[in-house]
Amino acid sequence: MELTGRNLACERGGRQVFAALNFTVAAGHALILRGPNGAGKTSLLRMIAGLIEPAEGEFVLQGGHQDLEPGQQAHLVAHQEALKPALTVEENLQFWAGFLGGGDIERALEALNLTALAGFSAGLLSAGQKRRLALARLALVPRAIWLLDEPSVGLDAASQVKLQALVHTHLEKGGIVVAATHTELGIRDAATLDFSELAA
Amino acid sequence: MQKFANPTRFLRLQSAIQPWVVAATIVLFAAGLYSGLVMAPPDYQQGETVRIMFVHVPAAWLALMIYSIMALSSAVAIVFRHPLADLAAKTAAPIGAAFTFLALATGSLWGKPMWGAWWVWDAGLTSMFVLFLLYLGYIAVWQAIEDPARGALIARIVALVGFINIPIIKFSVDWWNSLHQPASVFRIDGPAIHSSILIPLLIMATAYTMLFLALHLSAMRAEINARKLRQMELAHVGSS
Amino acid sequence: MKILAALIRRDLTLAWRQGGGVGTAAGFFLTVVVLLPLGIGPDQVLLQRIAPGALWIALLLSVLLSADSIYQTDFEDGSLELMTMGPAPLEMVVLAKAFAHWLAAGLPLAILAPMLGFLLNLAPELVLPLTVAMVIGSVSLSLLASLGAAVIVGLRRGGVLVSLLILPLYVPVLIFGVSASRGALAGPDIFAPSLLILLAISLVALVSVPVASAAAIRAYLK
Amino acid sequence: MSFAAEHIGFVIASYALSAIVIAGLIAGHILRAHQVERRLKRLEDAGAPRRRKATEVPNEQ
Repeated sequence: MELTGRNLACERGGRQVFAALNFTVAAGHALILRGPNGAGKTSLLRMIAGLIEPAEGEFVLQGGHQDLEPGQQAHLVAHQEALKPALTVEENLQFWAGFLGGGDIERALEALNLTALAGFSAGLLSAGQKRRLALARLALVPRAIWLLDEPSVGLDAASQVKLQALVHTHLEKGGIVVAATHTELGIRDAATLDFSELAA
Repeated sequence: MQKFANPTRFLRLQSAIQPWVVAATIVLFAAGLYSGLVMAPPDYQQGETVRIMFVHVPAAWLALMIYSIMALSSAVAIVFRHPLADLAAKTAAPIGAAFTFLALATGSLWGKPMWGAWWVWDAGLTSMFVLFLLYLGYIAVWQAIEDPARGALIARIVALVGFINIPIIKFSVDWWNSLHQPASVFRIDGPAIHSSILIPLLIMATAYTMLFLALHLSAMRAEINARKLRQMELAHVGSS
Repeated sequence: MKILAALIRRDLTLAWRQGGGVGTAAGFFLTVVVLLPLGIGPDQVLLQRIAPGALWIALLLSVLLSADSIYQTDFEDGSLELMTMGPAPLEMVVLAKAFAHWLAAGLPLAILAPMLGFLLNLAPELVLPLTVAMVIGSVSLSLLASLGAAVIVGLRRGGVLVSLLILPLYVPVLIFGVSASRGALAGPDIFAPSLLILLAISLVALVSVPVASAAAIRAYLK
Repeated sequence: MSFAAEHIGFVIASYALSAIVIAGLIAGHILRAHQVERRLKRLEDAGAPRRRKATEVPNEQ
């Protein structure tokens, strides 16, 4: 399974964010996106997720489900946590499990050490805990491609360890991770794509 | 943060007087119903239907009284920053809305034999209807705002603005009513009420007030516990 | 299908817990009903003549009002984005959300309205036809309202715009809804066709609204 | 009060309706009070930090 981006260009609000961008990520590998804010890291992630159409260029996905778009086989964890404060932690995960076609709630809760909070309403959670709940979606439903937009923001040390463990098991199982991050996610031999070099 | 000045003092006071209030309510209701239904003579004009007054008028008085209490406690909350005052207003609203609904329903039942229609837009009932909407609006404000502290600030303003508008609405509805209907046959205060009717009415009114007191005090205790619960949940979540 | 069921169940739980949605719409409906006699006068005969039309107008305004939050919260907290990445096509997601809104707000209002008809001295024999017409009509009212919600989801002050966009689309529903509500009085040659046309409008909305809403939402997600 | 009087049905209806609404209010309040107290007790039994040191987290990693 390999995800390739050929000659990608992105325009947002009439401004060209980046152009002639190429990358390849093979199964079991991670791609770290570096660069200043507004360089287009988030836009690339949203482009892979299928939310934005590239102005030019295209994605090629070898392996994986041929009839599904890359976005349909990907998890996106962005700044917004997609949580409903009125629902409890467990109910939020139950919804996503049901909506994304089945998933193991206990495993997801355990993966981010949220079991103790299962019965509490998500509105009571702190920012870090909400971030962990959003990341728990990764462990909930197995999907090949993980698109992470600064996942470690707001996480305490213990949770960062949990996140790294999660990412490692995903890579060992042949998954792909594309992450925009300023902090070190501790992923061994990850390729890097620096947006500051791409003078658009 | 919503600190509680002295909920314990209030809770102690509440548990002390609650049994007495409940006892008084029961006694007053018994006396009121007995005097109203058995002793009071039927009206020479309306016959037995005049007895509806004993459930309609107290409900109407209470509807107005409770909104005034909500406005008063909102004012206290603003001036003295007393968090319990916000709770008093919040817990009183549903009770007030229920009594307003009762006033409307019994008013309609009382009007039907006389006017032949289930509902007539007469002065009293129309202003009562608008008051009902003020209650719904106030309750909706608490539901719409998740953060209790911010909800309290907005609810105070809504209660006071509503309260200031009650006389204005009453006046304009009365004027509107006199415009379309010469003299409404049915007046709540009506001609000088004979004492045999007045006594049961006053007993029933006091019974309703005591009932409100009993409900309101217990509702406040539940609300204080609910706030405590929310804080403990926050603390529990925060520590794990 | 199970996927959409999860979404519908979640939306209904949220509507039930927050309670605000339906409650405010019902309150709004009552307000419109009370404003009429205050404006027009308490004359029973006059009120009776306008009752079906007035109840329909109050209903469609309330449904429209209660719909602007269908996508708003999901758009703001990022759920909408993830839903487009889910296995179910966005068109079906939109249909599920509109259905959830119909169950939570559209239908209850359509049942509540005739029951409040007595406030406007509605003729008792009109209550049943009015209910039938309103239940059928409420399907397209909810669908069109959800389209309006989708069209303004990214805008901050979309409220007025949505009324301007959607109320004109309510005209056919209003016309045939009111004529159907005349029921027996209007005679069989008007009652049945009006109902059928009302049903046809709902079916057309059932097909066209999801496609249009999905397109609108995708535009905002770009 | 004579039950044979005209329109007696309305009197009975208004008293019945009042009784129902008041009973509903009372029941609602008792229900809510119990529900809150039950959840409060359940939280206290589950070892809310109030009695224990806040740092002692229920399940140590």
